[in-house]
Amino acid sequence: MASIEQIRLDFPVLDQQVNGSPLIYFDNAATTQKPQVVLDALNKYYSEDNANIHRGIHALAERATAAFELTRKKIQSFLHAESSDQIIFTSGTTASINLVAQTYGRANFEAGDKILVSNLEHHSNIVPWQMIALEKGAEVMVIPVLDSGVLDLDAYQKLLQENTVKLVAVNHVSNAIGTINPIQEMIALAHAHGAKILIDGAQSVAHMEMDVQRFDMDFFAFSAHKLFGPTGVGVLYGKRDLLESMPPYQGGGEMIKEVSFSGTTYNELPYKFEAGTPNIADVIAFSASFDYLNSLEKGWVEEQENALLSYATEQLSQIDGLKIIGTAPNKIAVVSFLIEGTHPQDIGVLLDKFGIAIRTGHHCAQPLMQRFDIPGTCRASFSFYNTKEEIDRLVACLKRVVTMLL
Amino acid sequence: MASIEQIRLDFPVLDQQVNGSPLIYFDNAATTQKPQVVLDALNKYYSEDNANIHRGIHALAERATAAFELTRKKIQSFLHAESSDQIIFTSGTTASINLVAQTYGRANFEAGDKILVSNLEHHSNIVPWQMIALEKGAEVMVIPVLDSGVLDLDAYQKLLQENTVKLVAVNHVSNAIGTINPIQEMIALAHAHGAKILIDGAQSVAHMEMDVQRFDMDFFAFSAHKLFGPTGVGVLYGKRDLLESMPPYQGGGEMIKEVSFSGTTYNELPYKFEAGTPNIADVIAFSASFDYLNSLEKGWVEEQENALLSYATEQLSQIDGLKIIGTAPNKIAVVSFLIEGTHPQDIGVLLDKFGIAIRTGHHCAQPLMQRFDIPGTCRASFSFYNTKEEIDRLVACLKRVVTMLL
Amino acid sequence: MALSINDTQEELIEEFGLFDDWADKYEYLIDLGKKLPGLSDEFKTEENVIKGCQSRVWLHAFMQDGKLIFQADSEAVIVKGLISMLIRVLSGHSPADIMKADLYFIDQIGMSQHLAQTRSNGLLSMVKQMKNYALAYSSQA
Amino acid sequence: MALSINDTQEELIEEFGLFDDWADKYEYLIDLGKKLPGLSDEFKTEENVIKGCQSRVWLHAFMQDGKLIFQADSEAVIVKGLISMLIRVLSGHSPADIMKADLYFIDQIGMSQHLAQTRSNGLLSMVKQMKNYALAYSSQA
Ligand SMILES: Cc1ncc(COP(=O)(O)O)c(C=O)c1O
Ligand SMILES: Cc1ncc(COP(=O)(O)O)c(C=O)c1O
Repeated sequence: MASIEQIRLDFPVLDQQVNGSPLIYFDNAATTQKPQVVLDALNKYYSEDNANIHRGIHALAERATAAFELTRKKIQSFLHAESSDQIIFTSGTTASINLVAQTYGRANFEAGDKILVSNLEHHSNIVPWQMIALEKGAEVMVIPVLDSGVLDLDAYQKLLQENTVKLVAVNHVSNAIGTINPIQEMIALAHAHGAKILIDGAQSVAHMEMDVQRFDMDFFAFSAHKLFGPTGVGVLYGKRDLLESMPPYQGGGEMIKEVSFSGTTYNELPYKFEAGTPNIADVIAFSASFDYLNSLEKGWVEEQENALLSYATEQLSQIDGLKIIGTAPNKIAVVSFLIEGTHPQDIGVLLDKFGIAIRTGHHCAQPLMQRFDIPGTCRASFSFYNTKEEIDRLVACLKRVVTMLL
Repeated sequence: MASIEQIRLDFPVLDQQVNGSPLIYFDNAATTQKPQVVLDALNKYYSEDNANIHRGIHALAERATAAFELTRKKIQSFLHAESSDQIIFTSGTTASINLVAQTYGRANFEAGDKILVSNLEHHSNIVPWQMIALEKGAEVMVIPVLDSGVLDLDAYQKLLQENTVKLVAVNHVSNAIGTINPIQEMIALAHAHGAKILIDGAQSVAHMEMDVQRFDMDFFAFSAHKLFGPTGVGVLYGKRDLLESMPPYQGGGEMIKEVSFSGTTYNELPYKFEAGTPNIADVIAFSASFDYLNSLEKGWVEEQENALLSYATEQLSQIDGLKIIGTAPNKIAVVSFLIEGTHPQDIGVLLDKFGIAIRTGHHCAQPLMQRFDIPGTCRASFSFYNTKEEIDRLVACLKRVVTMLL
Repeated sequence: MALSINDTQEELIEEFGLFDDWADKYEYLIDLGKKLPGLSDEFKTEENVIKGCQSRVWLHAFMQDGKLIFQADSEAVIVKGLISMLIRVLSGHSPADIMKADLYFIDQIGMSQHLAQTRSNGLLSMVKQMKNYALAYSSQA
Repeated sequence: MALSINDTQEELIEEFGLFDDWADKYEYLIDLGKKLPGLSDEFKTEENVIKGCQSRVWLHAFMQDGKLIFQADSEAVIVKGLISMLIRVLSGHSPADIMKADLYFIDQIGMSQHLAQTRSNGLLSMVKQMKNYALAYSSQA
């Protein structure tokens, strides 16, 4: 197995100076960095194969089509999905969730129906439901979160009890504070009460194994850019009967079988939901992300990240006045914190001066900030290419920053 | 000014053999090839600046945000738009049109309203209107096309006469047969009868200058991949009052001002319509397409393409039994044709054997094929990097192919 | 007695082995296409259409004396040529034999590109549909 | 009589010229932020909030003897420091002078990154809002 130094060389962006110091990239929850093989795949596609896909019979179109469909197969096996035609390409997690809200939701929600989201959600898994609920007279209800950042499962069960919940929308992992939600249990509970469930996997895919069948997921959404792939690509997995029963989302080329002014019929899965020229190059390059991940030793990513999480938690806790927001026993390698007497933005601006990239603010999870009555947090989010030495430097710089600010 | 040989070197994909012959790429209407500078920009972004944008305060996030917003400004000046916040990034022309249908259409169409599309449209500018019309009880009516492939403007005027048309959706240029529609006149007519108008510019942007203000456009849509840019990026321009009055499309991060469970408020233009992490890398790389185009001599692209169109039309017409579909006086460099006694697919398969990439089929314009009662066409579509020598070879190979088939 | 499925495949491989260049091969294929009797209009129905083709392709199947007979047609002659080979190889055999047939000849005569999932000529769908018929009729055989 | 807008800018440039490294500069800035009196709660209203900031920033303006007076506050101290400089430079001048002021000092003291459109600290919005007030009051002046 390659050393961490070698692995870091696979990510060209990491090798640079920021404000005179070596870059420390701790903003992986916002977007992950890309291994060289993904860049190479992009470059190869555009300089050798670039063509529009699916309806062409010339050599370039065939190569591009084959490569595009290969990514679909790789995602199928990454998710352990039944079949590759249940893998729908979108432009991102947000688009995937909106697709479900606007097709499944529009066809199935009625006045008085309830949609459950959790207090831990990213805006992308709240606002689409608010919009369709408003239109349909349905109601968005909230699964509360405990002080530790863990979801309140008792309250969840109570909310389900009346059997008026049509759909539960919950993230697998909270982007703001790192909590890993007990989705297997939550899915079973939703199903037991006749509700469908959508899992927002944006933050889990880069950190843990996924098995949509074993978990019995109805819908699963994620973004390539958070899984070491290009920006502009998202995925929606759905159960076949659900996807088949849903009306199409966007209209256009590719998603049709027959168009005429007297009536139009729609294509089969997955094309029914893929209107227009897809993001061909990035889907193809995304394939290399899976190859890269598969080249790493099995289990190593989780091990490395867990080590980073424990170390960071331990070290950061030693800073005076530092409070970690989100202390769930099951977390991915994300530490959200506040330091007494300082504002997150000031911390972020000054750490940047030391070459350290963290994220500050509400992390697109304002309801969670409201819940904890805080203006935002400082969030350091790790990936397997980060090191303990980087965490040491974060801690040292934080101490310096705090003395500057206080 | 660079020679055509030098210009071809800017497009790495062109320099390859297909089935033992040099590639001749005549499928530019499906997607254009990318100059090296676009590839370089992509590579630079991912290996130096990759970060999520707009809410970050660290150096990478700032560089990425600045580069992303720079592309918006370049598009503003390319379109001669009033302001860069009227430039909305989408995933493609199809997505841009669906956005308008699902927001403007959903808010404004009522039972009995009429939506006009032309018989020349791509499915992406038909199906979204059929879908919203069906939902709203509105009616999609068709501007007929004359035998030459020119729109019937008398019929258009008659359709507008009753002042029940809410919106006209028409392409600037037909992808299937190359007709340039008289959009300036059509826009004025639409406005005179109280209708809004959306121009689908997917096929015009690579070939002619655009001025949304001079043409008084309400909406204009196009795709980067047809303008020498990356796949996965589209643009929607809209008049400010229209965009401001429209409800948001997708819900999620970025498009909100404030989210809470008691109510959510939306962001300003353009962000209101840009939910979720955008296609950052490709938007940034798209900037290089404009730099590339600006580096070419003004007027040269049109001149070169017009020369290719005349030459191809003249040479192809000399093939026995070849009939050109679409003989409008104003055309871009696209020649759609049929050869008596042969099926387009057979022509396409055999030309590919000679290394020539054309497109065959219905070109996502089935209603137009139905209008001409043909199963599809062979379409050779040119760009400025194509040459007369390539057309000579097309003609020679076509003759050979016809003898094989007949 | 008729040749076995594999005998016919060998025959085709031998026939195509005579051609050095692609043009000769395709001319032969086109010739096969032209000679395929095709289907009368009554069988060119919606149900008989094979999906995923740029040209329309129809496949008709029926049982005769325990053997499955295929007839087909297409608007495009190269597709017809390809179909004609499939019919020559598979038609007139028992459903069981058709179900288990491994159509290696396509690859060996250098036509595997036409079998690619990405080709919009529907050859792959055609093979699948033939096997589906075999499966459906196998209980009756 | 008060210093002109440009005199104050020169003063700030001189003050910042004393620091060699960024840390000293920021410590000075933070100090300025801490010293800014801020706003009482009655002025921390929705209307006074400046958009586009990660931290909340409020700006209050009023006329006194033909001069426009600015008062402001922020949750973040660096932003407060930046604002304090803007106030020192602009507050107490006539709307006309404020409208035509060219704030070159920000660049010269090495803080131009904070003025970037992309920064979500709202300094750019703050400057715009100050100029908007000046425009609005210029008729009254
Ligand atoms: C005229 C026209 N409109 C719309 C589209 C759809 O563009 P996209 O597939 O990039 O969304 C195309 C592309 O083929 C087109 O030619
Ligand atoms: C939990 C979660 N859900 C959804 C999203 C939205 O993903 P995207 O912006 O890629 O659409 C994010 C990204 O920040 C996220 O962390």
